[in-house]
Amino acid sequence: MAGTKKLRIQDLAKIREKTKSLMAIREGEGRARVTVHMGTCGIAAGAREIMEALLDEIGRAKIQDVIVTTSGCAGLCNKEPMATVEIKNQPPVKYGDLTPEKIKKIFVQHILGGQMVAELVLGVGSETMY
Amino acid sequence: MDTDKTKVQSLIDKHQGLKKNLIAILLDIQESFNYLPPDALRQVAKSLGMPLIDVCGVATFYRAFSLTPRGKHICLVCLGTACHVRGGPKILEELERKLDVPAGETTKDGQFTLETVACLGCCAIGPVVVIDGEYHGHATIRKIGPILTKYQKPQAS
Amino acid sequence: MKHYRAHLLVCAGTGCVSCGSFKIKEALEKEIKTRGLQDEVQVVATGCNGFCERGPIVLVQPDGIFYQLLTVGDVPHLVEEHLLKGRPVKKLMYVPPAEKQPVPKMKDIEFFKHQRLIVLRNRGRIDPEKIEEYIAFDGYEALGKALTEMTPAAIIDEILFSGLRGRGGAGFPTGKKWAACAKEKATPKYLICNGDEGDPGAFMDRSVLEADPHAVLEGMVIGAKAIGASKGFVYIRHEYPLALKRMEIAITQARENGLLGQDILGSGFDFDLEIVQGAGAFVSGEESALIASVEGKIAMPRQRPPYPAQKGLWGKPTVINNVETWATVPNIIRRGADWFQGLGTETSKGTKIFALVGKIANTGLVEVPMGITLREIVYGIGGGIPDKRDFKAVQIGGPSGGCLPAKLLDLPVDYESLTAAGAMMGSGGMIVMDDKTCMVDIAKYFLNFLQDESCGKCVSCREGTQRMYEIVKGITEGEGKESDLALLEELAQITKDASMCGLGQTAGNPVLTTLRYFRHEYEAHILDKRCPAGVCKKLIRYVVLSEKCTGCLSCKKACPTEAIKGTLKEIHLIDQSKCIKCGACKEACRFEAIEEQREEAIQII
Amino acid sequence: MITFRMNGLEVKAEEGWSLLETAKFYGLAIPTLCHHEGLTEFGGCRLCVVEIGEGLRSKLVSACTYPAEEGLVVRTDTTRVWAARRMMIELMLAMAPGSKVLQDLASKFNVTRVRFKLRHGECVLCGLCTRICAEQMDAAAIGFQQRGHKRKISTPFDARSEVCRLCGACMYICPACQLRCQGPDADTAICNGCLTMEPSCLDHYDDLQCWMYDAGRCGTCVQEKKS
Repeated sequence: MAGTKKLRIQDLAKIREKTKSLMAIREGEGRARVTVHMGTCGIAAGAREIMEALLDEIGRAKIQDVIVTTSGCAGLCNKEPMATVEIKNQPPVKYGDLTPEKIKKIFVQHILGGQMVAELVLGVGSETMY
Repeated sequence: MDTDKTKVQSLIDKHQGLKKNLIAILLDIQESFNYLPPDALRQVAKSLGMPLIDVCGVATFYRAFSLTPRGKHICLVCLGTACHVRGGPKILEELERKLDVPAGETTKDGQFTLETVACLGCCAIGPVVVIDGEYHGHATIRKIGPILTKYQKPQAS
Repeated sequence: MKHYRAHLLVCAGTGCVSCGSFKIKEALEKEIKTRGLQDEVQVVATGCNGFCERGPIVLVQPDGIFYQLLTVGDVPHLVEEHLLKGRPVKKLMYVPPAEKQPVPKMKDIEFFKHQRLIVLRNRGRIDPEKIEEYIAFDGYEALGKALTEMTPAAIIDEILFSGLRGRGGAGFPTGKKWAACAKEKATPKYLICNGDEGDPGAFMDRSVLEADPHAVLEGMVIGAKAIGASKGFVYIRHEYPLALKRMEIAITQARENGLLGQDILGSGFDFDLEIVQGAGAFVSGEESALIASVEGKIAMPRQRPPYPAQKGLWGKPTVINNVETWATVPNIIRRGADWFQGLGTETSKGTKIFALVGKIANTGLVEVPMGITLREIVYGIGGGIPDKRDFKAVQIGGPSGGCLPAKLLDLPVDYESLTAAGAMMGSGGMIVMDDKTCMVDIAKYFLNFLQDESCGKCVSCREGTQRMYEIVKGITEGEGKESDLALLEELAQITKDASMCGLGQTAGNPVLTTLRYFRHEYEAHILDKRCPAGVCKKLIRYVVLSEKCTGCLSCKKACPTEAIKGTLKEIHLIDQSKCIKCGACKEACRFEAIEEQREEAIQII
Repeated sequence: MITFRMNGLEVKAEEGWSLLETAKFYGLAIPTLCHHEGLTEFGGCRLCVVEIGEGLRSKLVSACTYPAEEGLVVRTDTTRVWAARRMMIELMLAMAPGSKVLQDLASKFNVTRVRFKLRHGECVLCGLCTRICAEQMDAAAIGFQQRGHKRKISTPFDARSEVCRLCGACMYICPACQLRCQGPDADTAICNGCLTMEPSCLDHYDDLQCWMYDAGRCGTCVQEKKS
């Protein structure tokens, strides 16, 4: 909430900047999309912690045009928890055996930096959810 | 019946006793008393310094106002065009039969006032019956009986 | 505000609310909490999505999955499957008529695909009760531009050049109206937003006020700057409690943020808004009547000239525009008149919102570019007529609009062509009718509406509508004479000619267009005493079709007058002397064994 | 001064004059019913409609409420105007067949039949009584109630008014109360009984002197003799 302060023209732009990225998700578009696999197996393996760590990281970085979604079991239950990272106009990349630390690394290096974290990759260009 | 004069006065004061707020004042009185008691209209005319006949003119012109006490439950039947083509008139007839009053009137036991409205803007679920603000969409003749019983029961016990 | 991985946008327009969308929202919030997802998923109540037929609606972003016809019972499954396991729930998705496969994404649904959202750009996307969400989607950018970079004359020029015409019905160029008011010397000047949407079957103003109140508000402040007004009024009918509430919240927030009141955005410009509640009178939508109503008087129209732009509210120059018009203004200022010019047809620019209702598969609100054909709206977006019935007519422009037949389906929708066809743009209500709709009955319906809603001042309008109703009612009851049609035509024409205000001047339209395109139906009622659509009670009777009747007793139980005879497993019979033609039996019959028969059949028996 | 054209004639009107006032000043007859000098204009009876503008954009407006405007083109007696006036008379007669004022208007405008069911309501809602009560008698005891087809003139709550002084001004001014006309037959709406049955010029000349060769076509001074 902008509070009860009288706005000036430059304040409008600030509010817009601040909220726009938070709202980008409602347009269904962003620079990257992370799918955390949340089948029963995934959750059992700790997918919830991965999700929390990821959202935490996104919040801290204040980079908010990253879309986080979930999907069901990907069929590779022994590699859970897993996540798929899709950067705009690039094939999706699947990561497995994640931990909160690993997802943080992926966030910084792949999502923000654009370099995939090769040692954690399970596969590239696999099927997408849609 | 005596009307609560202080209550009426407070509603007039809420709108600064200005003539231009007559409709707003009457809407508030209607809301508080469920109708416009003659004494309240007299008081409004006096406070706003305008002829009683003009106040009555406004009170009878607009559909939101009623000069007679209304029932415990207000039953609104939408007769907008969309509801009309989907069979709204048949629903109204059924309600008139079930409640035994013509549209615009209140049942003898004072339980229901049956009113029609030109459009509620929720044409997608027409025909629509609204009782005490609760919407009953896709109304059919057969649904009317059960809907009414829902409102009749608590009073009976 | 914080970052969530998913937003559940619950439609909270009146249509969905009346289907229980707030209960859905509560259930969602509860379920999300039980599942511990409250920090990951946000539930937002938005304005009307327009697809009211399918309410309650929930849109899941960023996936763009569109869920419809939800019940509270669906919620746990939805949360578990979609939000927890990431598997969109197929059975809650929209399945187009005549198809089997659901369409998961909103943007792929035919209803949404062909629309062009400008006025409704924020519908189903922002929480209308949060000003910062409006600002996030470029809200108040136009206001900033208008207050700091543009002169009043430049604003008026921009609107004039854009070609924007009043969306309330008559289609008067908005820029001209503003210019006329701006050049008046008297002060103070006033602005009014006309939100007295009285047309039965039209609810676009309600939807705009509910979904994006700040857009209306922003448009008004820009207009105020253009004409030099210091005070404005938003007139909203009391039948729209949700719109009233959202507007009130918007005004409070705007005031708190210095977007209303003194020294707006530090530009030195002062302007404030007040809400006025309507009390239920169709005629108060007419601008001079609206002014009377804002002044607290009977909504009785008066002679124009002087026009409100010269002498309006309390005798001062006043600009009145409709909700949709005001909401269009910020878009034009923000994106420029050239951009707006590029949309629509030669004489009708931009987009228009239509309420698509009646016998149509996809009931709802649609915003489309001017010039689109009726066929594209009815069949493309609307999905055609349900139950495999035939299209008969579409009634456009409210009670005083007209009914257009199937042969005009390829008519482009703009101000001029509609008027030429005998209808009018009006506020944009489109009521679709199938072959089970009787056009004489429709004319009767509108006349009944008009005779009640006429203010009663002009003899032509008050008596004209009453007498037309009387004659048409006689026709539907089998008492019509051949001479009635000529008299109706004469009376309708003179009612239009001789009345003072817009209501009377268009009151003859329902009669004139039905006579023009559906004269044969009138003739069937008058000459053959028969209602071809099987609607007019006095001209039909209900009969049991013996080959279809299974003797299940349902109709017998449903009949309120005990007019149906028969025992279990025997063909039932309707005693015509007791039948009151309420139609309960037909509704109760599961075998389509009860039918309305036209009078001609009765005579044969 | 405002200059405009009325029936082809260039006329000048004072600022603030209505079309009716201007017409009167120039001696052009426009029929009225709800108009009364000394009372505010109402514009409800629509008898005084005149046609303004030309071609497709021409329209009918009530002369009593429409202000004189620079450059306006006004025609007071066109086919369209007459059709409207006749219909107004027919509609009002069906409401109050007993009014002599209306019966006379019917005669004058050659309205010879009423095609609507008679109501015998005896009030045409012209509002003269409410205006004289409020504006001249300063009482405001009666007024319009309801709207549309339910509209009526009444006192508050339909009871005896507390401010009415029984001055009778309302009855004095009423076009239906004051002069009654029974007509030759109770079931006929129009009696056409009180006509001046001959062209008025015959009082002075043996021969018809009207420059319109077909006497009575214009309808302003004569009607065909009935019997």
